[in-house]
Amino acid sequence: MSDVRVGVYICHCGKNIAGVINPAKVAEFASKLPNVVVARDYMYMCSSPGQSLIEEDIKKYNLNRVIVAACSPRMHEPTFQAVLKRAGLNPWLLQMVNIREHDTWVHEDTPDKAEEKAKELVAAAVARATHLYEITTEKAPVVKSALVIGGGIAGIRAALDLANAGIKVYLVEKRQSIGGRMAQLDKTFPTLDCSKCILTPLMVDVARHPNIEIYAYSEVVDVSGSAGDFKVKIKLKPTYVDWSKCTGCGTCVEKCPGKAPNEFDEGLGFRKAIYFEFAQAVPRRPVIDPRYCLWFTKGICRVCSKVCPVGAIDYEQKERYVELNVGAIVVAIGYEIYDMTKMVEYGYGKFKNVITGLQLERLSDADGPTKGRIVRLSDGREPKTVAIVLCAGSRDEKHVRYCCRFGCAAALKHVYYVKHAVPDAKVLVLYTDVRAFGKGFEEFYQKVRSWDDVYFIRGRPAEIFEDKDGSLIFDVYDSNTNQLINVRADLVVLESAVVPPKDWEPLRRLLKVSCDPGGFALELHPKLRPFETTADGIFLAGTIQGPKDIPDTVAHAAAAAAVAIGFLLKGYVESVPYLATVNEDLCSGCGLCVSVCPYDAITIEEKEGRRVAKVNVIRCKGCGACAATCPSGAMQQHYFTDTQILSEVSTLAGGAK
Amino acid sequence: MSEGVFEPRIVVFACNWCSYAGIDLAGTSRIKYPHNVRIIKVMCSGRVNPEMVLKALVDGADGVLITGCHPGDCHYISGNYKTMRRYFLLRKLLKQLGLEERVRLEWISASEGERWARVATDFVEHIRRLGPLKLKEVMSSE
Amino acid sequence: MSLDVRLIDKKILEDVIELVKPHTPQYCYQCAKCTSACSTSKVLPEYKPHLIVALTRLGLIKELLNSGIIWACSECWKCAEYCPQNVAPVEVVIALKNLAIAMGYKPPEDLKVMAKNVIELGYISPPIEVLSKEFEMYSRTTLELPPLIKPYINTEAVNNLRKLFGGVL
Amino acid sequence: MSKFLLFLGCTIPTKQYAYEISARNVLPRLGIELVDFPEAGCCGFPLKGINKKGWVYMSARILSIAAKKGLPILALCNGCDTSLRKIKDILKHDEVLRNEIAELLSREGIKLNFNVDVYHTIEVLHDFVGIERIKALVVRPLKGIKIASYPGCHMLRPTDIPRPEPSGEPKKFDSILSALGAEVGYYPDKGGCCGATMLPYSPKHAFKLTAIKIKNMKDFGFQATTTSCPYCMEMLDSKQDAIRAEVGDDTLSIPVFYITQLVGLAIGLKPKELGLNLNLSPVEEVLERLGVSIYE
Repeated sequence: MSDVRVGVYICHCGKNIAGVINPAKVAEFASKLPNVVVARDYMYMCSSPGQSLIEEDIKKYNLNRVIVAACSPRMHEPTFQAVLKRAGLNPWLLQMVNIREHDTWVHEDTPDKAEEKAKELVAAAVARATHLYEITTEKAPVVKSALVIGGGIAGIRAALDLANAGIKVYLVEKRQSIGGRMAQLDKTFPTLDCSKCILTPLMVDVARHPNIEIYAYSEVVDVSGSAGDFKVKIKLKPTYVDWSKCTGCGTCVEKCPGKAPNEFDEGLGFRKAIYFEFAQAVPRRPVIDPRYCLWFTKGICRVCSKVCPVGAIDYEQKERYVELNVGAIVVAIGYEIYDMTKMVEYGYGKFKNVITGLQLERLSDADGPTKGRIVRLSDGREPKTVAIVLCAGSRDEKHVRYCCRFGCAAALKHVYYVKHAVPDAKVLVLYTDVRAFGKGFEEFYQKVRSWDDVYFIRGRPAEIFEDKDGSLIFDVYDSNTNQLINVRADLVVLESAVVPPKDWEPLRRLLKVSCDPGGFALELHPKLRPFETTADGIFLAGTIQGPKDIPDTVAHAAAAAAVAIGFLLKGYVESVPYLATVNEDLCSGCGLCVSVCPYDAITIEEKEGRRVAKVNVIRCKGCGACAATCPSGAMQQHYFTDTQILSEVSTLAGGAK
Repeated sequence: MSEGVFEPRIVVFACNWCSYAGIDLAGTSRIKYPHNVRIIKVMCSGRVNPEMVLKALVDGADGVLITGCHPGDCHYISGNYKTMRRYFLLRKLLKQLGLEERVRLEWISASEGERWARVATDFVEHIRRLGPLKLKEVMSSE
Repeated sequence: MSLDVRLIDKKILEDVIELVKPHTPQYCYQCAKCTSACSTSKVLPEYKPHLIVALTRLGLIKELLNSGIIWACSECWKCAEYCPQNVAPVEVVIALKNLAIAMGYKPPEDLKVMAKNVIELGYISPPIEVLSKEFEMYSRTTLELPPLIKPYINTEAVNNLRKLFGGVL
Repeated sequence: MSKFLLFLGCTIPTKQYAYEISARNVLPRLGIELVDFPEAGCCGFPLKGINKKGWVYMSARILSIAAKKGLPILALCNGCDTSLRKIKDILKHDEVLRNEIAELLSREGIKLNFNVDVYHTIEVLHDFVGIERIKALVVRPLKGIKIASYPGCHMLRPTDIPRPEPSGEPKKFDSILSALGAEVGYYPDKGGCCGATMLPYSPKHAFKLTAIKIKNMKDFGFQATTTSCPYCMEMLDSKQDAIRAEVGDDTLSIPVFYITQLVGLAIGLKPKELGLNLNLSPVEEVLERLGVSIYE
């Protein structure tokens, strides 16, 4: 192909690449490759002058292929495609070469080999580029509605922002009320304002917003379609109460004789078998828990049905399904605390007076199981010595590797709870590092340090034992005083590690979102695109992207909403360029491609008396399974044709000449 | 090849969504592994056909590694199951040619930068032990 | 006491890493959970596993070896069990003991006797007569237990033992 | 009938005779066939501080000889059990060391082979004999006696290799005691250290550590304690007098038994058959309650 004119650009990426290999040598090598008209190296290819350099070269040398050897295409492919576009070239005539993540960052010990590798990768790209051709993409309209999964503070904030921008929002919450973790908290750090006082008005706003529809006690069970046009199936779990009739008067709850452990209170205290999740629940509608309801377990009672003034109780209710059509999905399903029974050494679950920070929140809450009294669970006595253990399970190779990012500040807040409820209590804060990094946190930390009978001990207990009276005895080495301290505490509070919710894994698979090593959703870029996922049209809000405190969660959720709004209001999505395409002259109509297509995007049709495959470009997502299966080579995938891949294979297998 | 140390040449097919991202993660985390691997991006491991694998071996590669998302994680619903089926068929063919030790299928997720480094190191060492393939020389001399 | 940064000796750390792998003493972030757990520390407060790791990290082990405190480890393995970073201070201590011996430091006398007995008898001690509460002496013979045989009879085997442990005698 | 090589280690055959006597008399009655293994010797555990490689060599040697006999090993001693399993793990993962050890062994005509199963007394009792079987054989239940199980460190740790019991919550020991009819229960630091390994460094400090353990047991109302480790026995039982003297607390007195001795008592064996006359702690307190004379 004599008309192929290739320009090759080797990026230094500062020292990231040039610190290991010599980009000038790679450029020199490239300049001698067939069809290469110009080859250059430059300090930062992605910078404005770097981009201009390419743009000018395209015009000056009449280039029709561009190769950029720099970072991962996952980082800057769109950047350089835009350069081609500006210079009047089709963006798919670009070929990126990853010489940073795949080369200099991992082979700095063998710089010669790294340079050789860079040359080979460039040579393979040049070989491949010869076979690139223009690809045109289609624009498909976007459905102007969004699904928000999870009704905690992240979901609430994202839903409100989306709705205020005029977007129809469906908010799906698995529990019967929105509010999430924040509703369980008594106060919020560092300002110590009442958590519910700032949360419940937002919950009400959500309920009243004309653009928001809440699906409480519901779960996402299926997701199909693609960015801009998702089809989502929601399961409405049976509540055994007809919520359309119910007025939320609460007579049923009052009269119910059933008794069940209270999940909202973290297992402390009890609730009825028919219950509201908490006093300010939104929607304020009760649910029957069939595991504890006497009608479901023993076939007796039916008191709720008898007392309901509007006849809303429906023991026969079955689960229902709703199908929604949305353009974007915001995942805001939050976090769970790490199962503290797994840290056997701290005795949680075995010793009654070892509790989690979240349990202390419930004890401290005026609306909680003890009406705000902080007590020992073993005997209801006021604790006179309380030990708060930081990093319980966090930063631990045997449990959770990462930092929970709110344990330190929560611990400081928990000191306040204890000192407020039991002013003469002695409080020990057992820390490894106090990471008071947020706005106002350091000032808060300073204030707490000054309080009477509060001691900061730099150390971590290893084993907690229970004495006969339920007190907890343990040693902790304090590296501030260089002493082993013998502690006898009435109450131990574990600031537990944070993990993704259990139901995340199945949802993640439905959404085709990748996860990070901790199991949280993987963002598109850790710094620049922390609200987006590898799946187009699916956004992240709050702690499902990684542990966060409330200020960060709200900021993250609002930003996710803003990005989602931008996506939805743009009005169209560009079709995937990597679509399947048929060479009808070669196709024998055998239909193997039809059998492997996961999207039913291929049909066999009659054309001029022959049977040939036909690709539905709207359905095709560009996996290439059909192209891999086609026995005649008639089925190809744009940007990944057999010829393109094989030319790359051949060069890399044979080495650069 | 320098001073008699056999440096295997290995072609890797990596799917865009999981494995390529996982290999990128090894890079951003600066987890080192042998330089011998050359990565080719495909959108899905299900795009890789036997011809590509054989072409790599015939044209000079000493080993081929196909990487994709873990079962159940495929971005395209079931592409990796197709890869798996095709891989088992391919292995039968390779076995007849005495090449089955040279091709491997591995699942690398986007979060498994460390695992990728282990897999790459292990495979390079494995191929190093097997020695050079020299299929290209054999075929051109025949 | 002040520390001159030029005294840092990374060779020591390298030797220790080699002996404790796959544990990684460099990961230690000094939470001192090991010392909170340490059995020895409960009765001998100057024994501090987290400090031993920190000093090893810098290669400043001379004091530790001179004082002989590394031999106080009760080898209960609690430090390794609870260490959040898989450092396993007990393994570091065992490595330091090995280094100390290689550098010519002497272990506690009882341990030397054990080594001698192992080389000569194959056991850390010869079978002894024990005294009961009733002040009667008992031996394997009087208790009708089968006699012990020497497990290391082969000359090469004894040579092996001598080579491995003979240095402390 | 399960068959094991009876691996005694050093401490048991050279001074802790009661463990050997009781094991030899009790286990066969529970359907366990014991094959003598006198060519084993020391596992090397006490000498790892001098030379870790020497320890690996000694344990590897024992494993290799056992592998040739084709029988699993029953290690009575916690230290031996840890040692053999730890060395199996080390040899599996460290190729360089493996080759070195294989070389050392080949000089004395032994082929390195560590493909052999190792079990501890507690596992043999709990997993091979089984709780139901033990229950069925009990003729003299240890009723009304509150016994503190004392597993000892190396029964539980290090956890990067398989241990008979999990570190946090040892259960097998107590379930055996319950099967014998004894009362069991919690006390602080059940998985703690007896201090035996500190002896060469400082007996004084080692005794203090044991004293804490006995105090915990007494405080929580235990009338006796039992272990399966000759080192723990040495500290708790043989040195009990010295410990009382060291800490100056005469109340630190508790009968101490090997678990095999308690099983033997419960299934009707005579104290002599269990070597109970060799225990130095006041075991007669328990025997009296069972109506057994130590002179039987």
